[in-house]
Amino acid sequence: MKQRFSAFTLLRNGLSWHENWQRQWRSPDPKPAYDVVIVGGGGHGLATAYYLAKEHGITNVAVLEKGWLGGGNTGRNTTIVRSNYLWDESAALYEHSLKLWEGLSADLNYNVMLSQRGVMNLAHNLGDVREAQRRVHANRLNGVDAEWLDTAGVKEFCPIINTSPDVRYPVLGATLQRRGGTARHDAVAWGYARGADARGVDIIQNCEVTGFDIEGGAIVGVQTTRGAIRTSKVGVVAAGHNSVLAAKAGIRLPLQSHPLQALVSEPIKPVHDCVVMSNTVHVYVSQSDKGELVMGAGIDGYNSYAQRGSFHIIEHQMAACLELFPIFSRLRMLRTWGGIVDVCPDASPLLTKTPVAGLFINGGWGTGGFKATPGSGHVFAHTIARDEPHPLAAPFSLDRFTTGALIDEHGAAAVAH
Amino acid sequence: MADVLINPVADRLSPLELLRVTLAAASDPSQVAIRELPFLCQIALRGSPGNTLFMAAVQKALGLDLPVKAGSVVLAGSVRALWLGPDEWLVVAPDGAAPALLSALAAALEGVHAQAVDVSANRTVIALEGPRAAEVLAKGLTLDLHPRAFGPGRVTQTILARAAVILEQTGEAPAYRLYVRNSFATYLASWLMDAAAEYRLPPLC
Amino acid sequence: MLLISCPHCGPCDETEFHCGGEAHVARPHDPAALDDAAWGAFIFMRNNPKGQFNERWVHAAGCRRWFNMVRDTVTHRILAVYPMGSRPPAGLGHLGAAVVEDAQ
Amino acid sequence: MTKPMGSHRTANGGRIDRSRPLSFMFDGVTYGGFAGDTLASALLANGVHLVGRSFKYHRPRGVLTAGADEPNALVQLERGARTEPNLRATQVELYQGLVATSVNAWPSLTHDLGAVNQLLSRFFVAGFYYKTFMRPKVLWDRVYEPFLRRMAGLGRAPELPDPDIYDKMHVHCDVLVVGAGPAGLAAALAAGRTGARVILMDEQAEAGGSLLSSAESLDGKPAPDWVADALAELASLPAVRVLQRTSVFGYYDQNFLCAVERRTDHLGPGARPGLSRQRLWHVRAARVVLATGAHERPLVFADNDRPGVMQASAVATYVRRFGVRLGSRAVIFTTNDSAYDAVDALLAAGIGIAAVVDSRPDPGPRAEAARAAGVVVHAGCVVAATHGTRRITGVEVRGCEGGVLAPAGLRLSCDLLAISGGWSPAVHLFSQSQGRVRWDEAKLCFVPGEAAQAQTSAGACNGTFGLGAVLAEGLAAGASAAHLAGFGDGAVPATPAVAEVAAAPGDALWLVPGLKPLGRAGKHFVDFQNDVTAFDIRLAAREGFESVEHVKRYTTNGMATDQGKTSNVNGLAILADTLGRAIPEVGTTTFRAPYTPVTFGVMAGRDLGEMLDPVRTTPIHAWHVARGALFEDVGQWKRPWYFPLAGEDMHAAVRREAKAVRDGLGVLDASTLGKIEIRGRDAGVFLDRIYTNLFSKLGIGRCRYGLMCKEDGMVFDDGVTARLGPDHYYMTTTTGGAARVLDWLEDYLQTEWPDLEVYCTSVTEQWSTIAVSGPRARDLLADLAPGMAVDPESFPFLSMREGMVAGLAARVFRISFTGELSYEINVPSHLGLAMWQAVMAAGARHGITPYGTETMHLLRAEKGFIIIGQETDGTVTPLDLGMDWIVSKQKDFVGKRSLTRSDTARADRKRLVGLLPEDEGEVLPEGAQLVEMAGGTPPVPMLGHVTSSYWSPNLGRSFALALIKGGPERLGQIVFAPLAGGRTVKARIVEPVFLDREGSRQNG
Ligand SMILES: Cc1cc2nc3c(=O)[nH]c(=O)nc-3n(C[C@H](O)[C@H](O)[C@H](O)COP(=O)(O)OP(=O)(O)OC[C@H]3O[C@@H](n4cnc5c(N)ncnc54)[C@H](O)[C@@H]3O)c2cc1C
Ligand SMILES: NC(=O)c1ccc[n+]([C@@H]2O[C@H](COP(=O)([O-])OP(=O)(O)OC[C@H]3O[C@@H](n4cnc5c(N)ncnc54)[C@H](O)[C@@H]3O)[C@@H](O)[C@H]2O)c1
Ligand SMILES: Cc1cc2nc3c(=O)[nH]c(=O)nc-3n(C[C@H](O)[C@H](O)[C@H](O)COP(=O)(O)O)c2cc1C
Ligand SMILES: [Zn+2]
Repeated sequence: MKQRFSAFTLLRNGLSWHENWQRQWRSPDPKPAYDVVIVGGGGHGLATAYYLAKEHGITNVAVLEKGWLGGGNTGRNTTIVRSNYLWDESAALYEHSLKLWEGLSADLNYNVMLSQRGVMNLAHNLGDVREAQRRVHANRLNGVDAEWLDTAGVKEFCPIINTSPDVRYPVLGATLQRRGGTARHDAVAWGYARGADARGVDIIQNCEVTGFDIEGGAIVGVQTTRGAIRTSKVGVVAAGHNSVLAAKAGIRLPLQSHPLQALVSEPIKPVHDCVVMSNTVHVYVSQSDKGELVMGAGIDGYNSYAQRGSFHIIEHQMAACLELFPIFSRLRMLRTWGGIVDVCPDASPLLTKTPVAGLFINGGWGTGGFKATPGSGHVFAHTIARDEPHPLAAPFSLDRFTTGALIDEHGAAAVAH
Repeated sequence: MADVLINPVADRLSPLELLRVTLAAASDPSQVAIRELPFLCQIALRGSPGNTLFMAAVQKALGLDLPVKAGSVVLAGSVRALWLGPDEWLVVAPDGAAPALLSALAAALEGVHAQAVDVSANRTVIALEGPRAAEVLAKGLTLDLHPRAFGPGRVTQTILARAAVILEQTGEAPAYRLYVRNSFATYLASWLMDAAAEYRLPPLC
Repeated sequence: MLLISCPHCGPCDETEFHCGGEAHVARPHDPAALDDAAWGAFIFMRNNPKGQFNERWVHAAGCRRWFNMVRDTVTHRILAVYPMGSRPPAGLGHLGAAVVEDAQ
Repeated sequence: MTKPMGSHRTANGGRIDRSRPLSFMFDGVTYGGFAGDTLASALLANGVHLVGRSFKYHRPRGVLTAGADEPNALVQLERGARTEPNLRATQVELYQGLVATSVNAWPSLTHDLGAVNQLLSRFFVAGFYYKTFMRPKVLWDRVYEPFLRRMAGLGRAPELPDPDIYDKMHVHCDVLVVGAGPAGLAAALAAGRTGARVILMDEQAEAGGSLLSSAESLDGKPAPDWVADALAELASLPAVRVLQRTSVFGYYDQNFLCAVERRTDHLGPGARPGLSRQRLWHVRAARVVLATGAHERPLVFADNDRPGVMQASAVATYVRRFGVRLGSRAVIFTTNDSAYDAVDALLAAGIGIAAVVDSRPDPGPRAEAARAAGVVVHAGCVVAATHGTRRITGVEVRGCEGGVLAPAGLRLSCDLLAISGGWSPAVHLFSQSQGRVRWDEAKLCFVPGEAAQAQTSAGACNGTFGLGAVLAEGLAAGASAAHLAGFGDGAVPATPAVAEVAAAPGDALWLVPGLKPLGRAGKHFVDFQNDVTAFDIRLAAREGFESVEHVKRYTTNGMATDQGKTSNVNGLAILADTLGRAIPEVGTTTFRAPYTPVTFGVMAGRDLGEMLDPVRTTPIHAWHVARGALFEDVGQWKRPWYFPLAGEDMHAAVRREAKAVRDGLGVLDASTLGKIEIRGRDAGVFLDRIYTNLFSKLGIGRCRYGLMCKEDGMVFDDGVTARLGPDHYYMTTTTGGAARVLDWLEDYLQTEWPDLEVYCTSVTEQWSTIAVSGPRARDLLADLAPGMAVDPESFPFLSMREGMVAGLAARVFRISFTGELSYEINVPSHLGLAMWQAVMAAGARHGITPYGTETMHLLRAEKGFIIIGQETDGTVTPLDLGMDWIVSKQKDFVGKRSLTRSDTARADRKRLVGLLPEDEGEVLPEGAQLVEMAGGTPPVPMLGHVTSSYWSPNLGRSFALALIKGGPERLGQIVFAPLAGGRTVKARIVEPVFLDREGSRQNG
């Protein structure tokens, strides 16, 4: 039985000089065979394993991570959580996720620091306003909380925004999702890892999957840097690297991998108590609980597997940011980094079975999959366990690129988030 | 109702006419000077340099051999041809030259795969001159303007600050011409004045 | 910030260019002859290799010409620049499965 | 309160200018210093050692370093709009009137309430917050999180916009040398002498690096004199440029480096109005020489963070370079030779030395020399504990063998403790360039491995520490870099003569045992700023955080504003030890830009306000402004939105304008439309492939409306194209689509169909386009163009004529976006305003009314004409728009194949229809979603949404366009639009043409 975390255990352990804390997860050697192998120890992969064990009773599961768990995009995103997507299919999936977020700390017994401080998406021209209102209306009918704020409302919600009409792109209003906010990225990975581990899942780090064993069109195992593992079900959840892996199974995916950069400022006392995003001027910014301003930049135009991008992207984004937040000018950038996001042509994810029986893929979350972590893991676990798509996952299958039933969320993804 | 008649020369307004005085005030020939060269004749010319018919026709119409070396300019009298791309040039001549040059080109290019379009009103030209001119440009230009890399007789299409421009060096001093689309001209002129402003301050100790 | 050698203009900053994705993906001659899957693959499926990638770029702010390039997507090193309509230099890059045939 | 000026100075010496006294204020107290001081040196010279409080525990902290690696001495500089948080006092140059305050202390630095955290520190271990505050959620939301947030951060953001300006500069060079210490100066000299373009950048106020505080001599000259000579020579080389106060912070692909130059900060706030305060340099270098030096590592022992504990090299620097008497009695604790430099400096300054505590049992010749000078050296000993609160008062010295303390030792009192745990080469930029570092077991540090770019490391940043070797390496690096860039023959100049000191190897002492088990008494700080202790690292490892990256994130080691310059190596060594692994196996965390923090302002540069993005205007703009137009942003363009008369709101203005067009005459500035000249034998074929409909058969002088799709079959742009000659077309595009469409045409021509003989040239701005529209448009044109036959037979709808209009050669297109009789008059844009004025003058008697985009949108919607980006959103096909008539069955075109995909061919796709709200006064909001039945609980199935919606003065009612599932099959049905506040609007689905279905107005 896992040690429980609480104020009380913290106190007790403090009194015993913290010598009795257990490992949060084991570090087992891979077994020769598992019922399910999850490739990729990011939030989505770990959540998938957690829900496989918790909801479907499948505990003979390995999560194989080529590096350190949570070191992919889970550990390098700007942590924005929201569910106000335009199309029904997306709204249903992301709202499912947000509901899970709301109970996640308690469920995992791990404080993922969900902070529902509200997410505003600014509108700067008449086209933005039209799109924003369309989204608000759609969100409401889909049961997603959404409000439209006029300029004065924006100023009230976020007093440090420059709402002067005389700026290059004045703020004409914003959509607001009050239930949106941020969460502590690392804690999500660690919390799921601990929860999955407690239910018997083997989390195996420094174990790269290098190939798949396929017989008669069905998966029978995976090749890894730590040897072969037999299994009849594999879930590939390797953000950024899904096409590389799929190619090893002979499957082509409609994904392109790009660098997406983010940065933090030096920590300052709280000044910015919500999340602000803007498509037009291309900014998204929040302030973490430690005090850094966390900002995202745009996606670099070229394909890359290096977790870094070009500096001009950041310069561009910063100009836009200062236009909105003039008081940030004398603050300083502390660190920049990049992640590799794989992007689908319609800016919606893949949650899909594949032509190879037993091989499932969860990817293409592009610039916005952190918020989907619980929901994605939840429906993907279902899809793997039952060998049929969860109803919420069904629209996100691979064959939409054949039929044309795309779920075009470019509006939602025009700015990374 | 023929009483509304426009004079096609006198009634023209160049994109930076309204900024003429401001530009002059912001200029200091001992540092950097900025002024508009309005209404230059400009002709966009497309054709294949490998097509001898085309090259010959242009030679006949303009009296010059089009530059085929990337980034070079060929001058013949008052006409200059700027290399913009491997099959693309900008022919520049004094105000008023367009009709004659265009009809000469049209005649010579008859039956040749080519395109000659009057773009005299598509862009305006900003002259930037003075010892600090290159430094002003370096504030917004990723290209190397060092004499080893650029110089008189060289031209390039590029981005200056946030505007697309054709940049031609016309003099050693240095002197440059910036060909910029009309709608970006005010932005670019303001940007240049801003970039040049510090050279009018007393030098930094 | 990449430094890209335009085959015409020479080395210029990345900001002057625009990346057009995978190279050598020719538009099918007779789209009507393709089934939905093959057509879908033509529009949406692109190679996405980790390592050498044959890609198209255009010198958008310069001479406006398209060209091909082999670039390593891990190191960002540029290994070759070659004209539209020609094959990559021997031993460089690998052409994706979507390549129906060369464009020209 | 005023304190006497710098009572803690040496009698003379140092590089401060004692003839230029300055006064400054710290935490409300006024002190004195000298030109040449940093804020840190000036504070120390006033005996101020307590300068800040740590992040988590609010421990009192003093100055630890003399440079960029400072973790403790962070201050808030200045007040008001120019205030700036978290500056390192070690890098702030003193100026007259400087005002600084300490950060993270309340109510004051000496009495800080946050210090209660120290009492709870036993519970506030790494990651404690992940383990608690989970339930109930409301407490987290309302109490815990707000509390944690209040504890957050160090300094404060300004509350006002920044009054200063920032700018950027781009430079190219053959050799960029980063760092102007001995290695960098040598490299710049060697490269500069070849005539290569050399740039030397250094972050300090003056060049020289460690030589500025060195007692060594070069070629018989004191080090600072050698520096002065080197600078003089560099100044004489015309192709060499030296930039001081310039920190290179980022190393990107293909030798692109970024640096920030602080141009005026040292002069004080607002000293140079008009001049940029900081400048961002973009450097593209053929070759790079990194000569960034090394950072001295602190030692990790119990309570190693007391004010008065300082890096040994910083001690030497403050004493020699700044003439500061740091204390009266010093202890030096070291594992290596370099601290003996501090011993020499202290001796020379006459500062008492209680002892040197050297962990090495056999410390070697430098220790012998110190002993010979009368200094007590405790070999094989460590500092096991310290005393003092706001300043160190003493240390416990113990013998230490094999990691075990001797049971007894001695207590030394002191007010200064100089520490040295060895050196970490500043490999930051090297790592950013994608080079891999490797662990050097002899030197006990990470050194650069093979270079990944055209780059060389030289000097201390390369793990080379002896001055002679550093100089030799710098000279070689400079000569070779120049040579590889095409300058010089690569010959290496002779190395200046320096006295070599015999060196003994250093000791690998990563964690000094304390008097009690780790964590039970005293804190062994690893990361001073983030209060990460050795105990935290052990705890993290115990909890399964074994990767160095996990440990970083769980403990926050190395994540503070100094990015772990002093803590990373100690942290990973302690982790390695805990896990029983070798240091290289554990590895480093990733080095990232920036090397030191960079102001946001300088990254934005001048791209602010109006210069954030160019404002594009038409040649007629000034007229619109004078006429009181309001403008709409369309891409970068400012288009007149509407022209209100006095007292009119938008609705009133639009009603008036819209009536005027339908009943009389309106005029619109349509100059922003994209325009492309297309020429060549295959122009028609090309257009057939690009447009959904046929253009090769278009008659000369005729125009046709066309739609373009992307290959996915979704509508991409639209516009009218005219045929001007057999091989000559003129295409118009949407305003926003102009550049996009031209690029796209070029893409197809160059890459897909290079065999087609077609050239395209943009003429968007060559032409000003003035659209006159309304029943009286023909009269107007007749007035303006007496020579032009304007009767319907001579000049029918969808044709174009070239002719004289108001005395100008013009192209006139008879096309219509309003559904009225309309002409678009095109003249060269220099004459656009003149033509506009002529049209206004001639139109006066027809009651001509200028109208803006809002009226244009209304009028076209009455006719059911679409707008790209409003009726379409990238998911709409021509068929969805009901434009089957424009989709050719005969030919292929881009996107055609996609239209028959199973989903794209579905009958119940969302398709364009009209809507008439039941209440004729009710204007549906654009974007409103439509449902089949009012009410219902979410998720409510949606049929579609309103794309355009207006109140029409011409129809005398409201109407809308909408995309509705299976729309055309639902004509006549009622749909509901549920709105905010629970209101629902009822509307009937109708055909999407509301006016003049036959087109007699536009065609007539
Ligand atoms: C800068 C940035 C900002 C972002 N901001 C937001 C935001 O604000 N909100 C939001 O919702 N989303 C955001 N995102 C997107 C979000 O981070 C991702 O969509 C999400 O984290 C993906 O989670 P994941 O678990 O699928 O992927 P990851 O966390 O990347 O996990 C995939 C794992 O697979 C592993 N792997 C890869 N190949 C192999 C192999 N062969 N064998 C074994 N393991 C392998 C990787 O090492 C990695 O750990 C952002 C992304 C970036 C880069
Ligand atoms: N005895 C020892 O163990 C020991 C250890 C370290 C250094 N040293 C001595 O220190 C000297 C090393 O010389 P060096 O030239 O290698 O280093 P240095 O420290 O003398 O000079 C480095 C210079 O680079 C600058 N710099 C660092 N990063 C920068 C950046 N990102 N941008 C701009 N400037 C930057 C620093 O401000 C400094 O001026 C030698 O004299 C050597 O003997 C001795
Ligand atoms: C939300 C968030 C906040 C962060 N805050 C900090 C910070 O305060 N200090 C810091 O050094 N890095 C911070 N980082 C960045 C990490 O140090 C690191 O750069 C990032 O996880 C990517 O990993 P990498 O740089 O090791 O590749 C933060 C990252 C995220 C996603
Ligand atoms: Zn080019």
